[in-house]
Amino acid sequence: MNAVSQGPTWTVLLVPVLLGVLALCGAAFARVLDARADGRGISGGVLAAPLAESGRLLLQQRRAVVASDRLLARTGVVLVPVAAVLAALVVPLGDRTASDLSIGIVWFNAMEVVTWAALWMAGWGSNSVWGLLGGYRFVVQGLSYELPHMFALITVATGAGSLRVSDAVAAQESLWFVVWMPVAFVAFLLSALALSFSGPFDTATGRDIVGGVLAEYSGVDRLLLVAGRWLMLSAAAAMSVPLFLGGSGGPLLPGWLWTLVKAVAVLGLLVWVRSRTATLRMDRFAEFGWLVLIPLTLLQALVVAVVVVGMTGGM
Amino acid sequence: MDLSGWMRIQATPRPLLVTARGGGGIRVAAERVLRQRGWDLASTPAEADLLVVCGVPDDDALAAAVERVWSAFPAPRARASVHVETDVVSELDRARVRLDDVEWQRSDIAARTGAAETARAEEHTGEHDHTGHTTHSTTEPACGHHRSSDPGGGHSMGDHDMGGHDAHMMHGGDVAGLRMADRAPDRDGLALDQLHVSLGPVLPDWPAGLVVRVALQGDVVQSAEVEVIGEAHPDGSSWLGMPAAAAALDSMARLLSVCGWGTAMRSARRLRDELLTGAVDDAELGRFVGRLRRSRTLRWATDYVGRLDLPHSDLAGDATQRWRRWLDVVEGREAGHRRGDHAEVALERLPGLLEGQELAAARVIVASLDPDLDSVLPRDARDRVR
Amino acid sequence: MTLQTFLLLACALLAIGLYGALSQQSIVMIMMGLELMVNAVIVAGAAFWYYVSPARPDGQVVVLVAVTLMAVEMAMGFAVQTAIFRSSEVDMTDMATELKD
Amino acid sequence: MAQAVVFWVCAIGAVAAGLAVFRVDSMARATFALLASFVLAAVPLLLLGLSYLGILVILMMIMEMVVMAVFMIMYMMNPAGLMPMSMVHNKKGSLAISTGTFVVLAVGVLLVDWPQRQGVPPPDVTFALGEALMGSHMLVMLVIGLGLFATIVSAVVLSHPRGRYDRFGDDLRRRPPDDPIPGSVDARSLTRIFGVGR
Repeated sequence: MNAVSQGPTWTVLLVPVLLGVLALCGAAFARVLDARADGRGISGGVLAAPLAESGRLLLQQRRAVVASDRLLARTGVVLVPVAAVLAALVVPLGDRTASDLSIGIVWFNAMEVVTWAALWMAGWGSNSVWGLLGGYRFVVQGLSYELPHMFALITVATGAGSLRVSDAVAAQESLWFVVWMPVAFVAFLLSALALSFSGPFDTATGRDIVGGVLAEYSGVDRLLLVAGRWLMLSAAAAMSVPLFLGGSGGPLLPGWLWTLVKAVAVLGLLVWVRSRTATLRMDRFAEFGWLVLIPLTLLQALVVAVVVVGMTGGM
Repeated sequence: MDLSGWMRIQATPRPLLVTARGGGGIRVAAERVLRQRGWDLASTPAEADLLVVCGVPDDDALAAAVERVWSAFPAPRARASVHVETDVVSELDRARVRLDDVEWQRSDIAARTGAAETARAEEHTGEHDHTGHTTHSTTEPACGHHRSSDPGGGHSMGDHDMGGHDAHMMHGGDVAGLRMADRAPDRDGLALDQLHVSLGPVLPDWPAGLVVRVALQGDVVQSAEVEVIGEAHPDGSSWLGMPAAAAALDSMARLLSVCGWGTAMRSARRLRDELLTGAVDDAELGRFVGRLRRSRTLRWATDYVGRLDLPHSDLAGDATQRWRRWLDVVEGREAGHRRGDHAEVALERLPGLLEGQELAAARVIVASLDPDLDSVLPRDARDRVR
Repeated sequence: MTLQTFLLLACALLAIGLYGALSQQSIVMIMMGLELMVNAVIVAGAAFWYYVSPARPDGQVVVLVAVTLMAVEMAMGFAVQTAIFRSSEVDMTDMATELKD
Repeated sequence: MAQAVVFWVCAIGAVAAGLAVFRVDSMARATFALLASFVLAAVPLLLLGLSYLGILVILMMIMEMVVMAVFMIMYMMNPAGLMPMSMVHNKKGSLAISTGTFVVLAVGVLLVDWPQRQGVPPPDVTFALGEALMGSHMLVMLVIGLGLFATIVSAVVLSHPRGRYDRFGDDLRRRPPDDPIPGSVDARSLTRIFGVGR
């Protein structure tokens, strides 16, 4: 009943639309939390604020800085949202997926790493000390979260016995991976925040360096970067559903709705965590990542590997 | 009405606040109005469309910095100068109208294009190409030389050297009128390229009037020089009359912003304003303070940062101890004294504290000391403080 | 697409990499040349696997080894550069040869 | 047909990007030109059905190139900027040698009588690779693993100026350690992270 199959080609076009809607929901929820902290009422204006802000940025003039490297800067800016949409291609909605790649999990990983290059190019290309520092910080952060992230993905692949996302969903028919891979799930959620440079992992765009990578970007460029960040966070939240939360499995409701409900719930959780934490300092997080997260996720992978070997009756 | 006009009106403006010394009270009033309207604060001119100057920039350096920031604003843009607290609402309203005034914006763009072109004809520096959007280059400040770091004030740094033989000879030189990085030994025993950046006077969540010139390697501060610009305003600002608890919350809000906790920063500002109007809910205030005290991520950001050995001083200890003391003041457990000598001690110790720190830690140090330069220093202080 | 076209692509990449490795002075640029040459090995390995003996995994293993080699080369290159730089502020090979005295 | 078009576009692109590495004006562009060359050269791998290895090359190369970019910041900190760079020695000789190499190899490629194709790819090539590494080619896997481990250790030793004796003192007892930036993850802060004790 949980079998996921390749959808028709036109479903590829549906991915950016759905991902955009999910991203707008996330951004609107963030606005609601902000408005509550501000002591303002929750009105339609607050919910529509992300759209209104997008409109404002569309009308705003783009600016460029003396001696900036426009080729690299533009490439980086465009790549951020593109990478997010490409990463989301392998996420199944209900029992259909836009592209059921045989190496879907590695694909997601690779597309997420594209953000490294994109953000670095955008930061460097803007020819500003803040952009440079932002790009620099993001790479340091990447080196700290990437290995736990990869180990979390490897754990899922081990449990599923495959790199195909639909196989991971099928393997969770009886028991969701989140139940016996909790460490991998937490590591994945942390890296979801980190790879979309949001929440406690927003050093690359921190207010202490006046927006970092974003500092010099206005108008459409800024819109692409900010939207790209939300799309990436949404893609990661959506990806956690087939990887850990049993895909479309659930009672009563149709499968596609369950996928959406779970994705929205994970996204809501991530946005809420954002509002409850200060930015993690990079040197501390680097040490935490290497000394705590990597050993823990390795241990988790070991446990899962032993269980899988035991279940299949040894070699 | 056309579509772009409709979109323009739906959007809320993004103000960038600039505070002159003595403008603290005005800043608090402006922050209150902006918060109530839901106009989120920008941190860089690229993001903003509204420049709000709180207080009078009665100093050449600050006035020049404000002009530089203003010229870095993309169109459409508007500015408001608030000299008196009671003018906040009317000035903001006026600026908002101007922001939506298509005619005014059009003439502004035309004026800027003209000015930039004459400047370019005179200076004739660098090779910037005009391909595509001609309006782009008009947003650049005409002067090529400044390397201050007004938030996104533009090309804060010079061209890039390619690390070749030729490039080595260029170290420390100027390329296209822009200062290049030079080399100096660093804390890990590598002599790496160094950048000269000045923090302030226009920087979000930064003490009004403070300028810190730093040399950066990577994001490690190698050396720092402190300067205070602008005239002191010993009186005439409601800032002095602010209750200690509200002042402590104000400092806390900046620290939270620097530490990247936007939601808590908003709550701190709201509670500060409610304290000022006497409408604060004590239970909520208590919950808020408790949440900050329990926050591990906040402590992670401030523990061991900027340790000062000053017995019996409010500035003693690391940043965590300092902000915990503010929370004591907020809760009324401690009197709280923003005495004049605090700022002077802080300025004196600042360079030593900043050296060898990462930029993030440096920002936390400044925010945790939060020297109140508005009223404290005598008029000749600029020469005394080094 | 034939084996020959793939191998021609590999040859071109190898030649460019060789030119870079021989002509550049900066250590980082030399490493870029070496990486291009390893890239040629990857393309050739994959082509041989597909067009000569797709049933055996050896070609794939060659590609994997090449990818690993690239990572090792990169890490050691930067480590050595950092060590040299620390002792003498040099990031060019011509200058590094003078270290002998 | 479509495959052939993709192959030729990517092959020519990869070569062009490779040439660009040594011709562009800035280190940043050189780095990302190299990255483009790798990504474009990985696409033919995907065409051959090596999806895992193709994506792996892309993933690894992005990370490597970005790390390379960080080293550029370390050694050359000015951002962006385009300045003509020329740091070559013996340009003519290198050009002659590499052109000669290309001609010789290309002639070889076209003249050699390559063996006939034997067998067909297995249904799951990635699975076959994994099986080979864990079975018949176990030695390769061991060497790769040990090699990477040795690389990590030696790279850190070579590039890091401070050892644990610098941090913890001669008897390794100094707590907290003496770091340029204090506040490392020692036992004390670990307990705090996990909420044991206040």
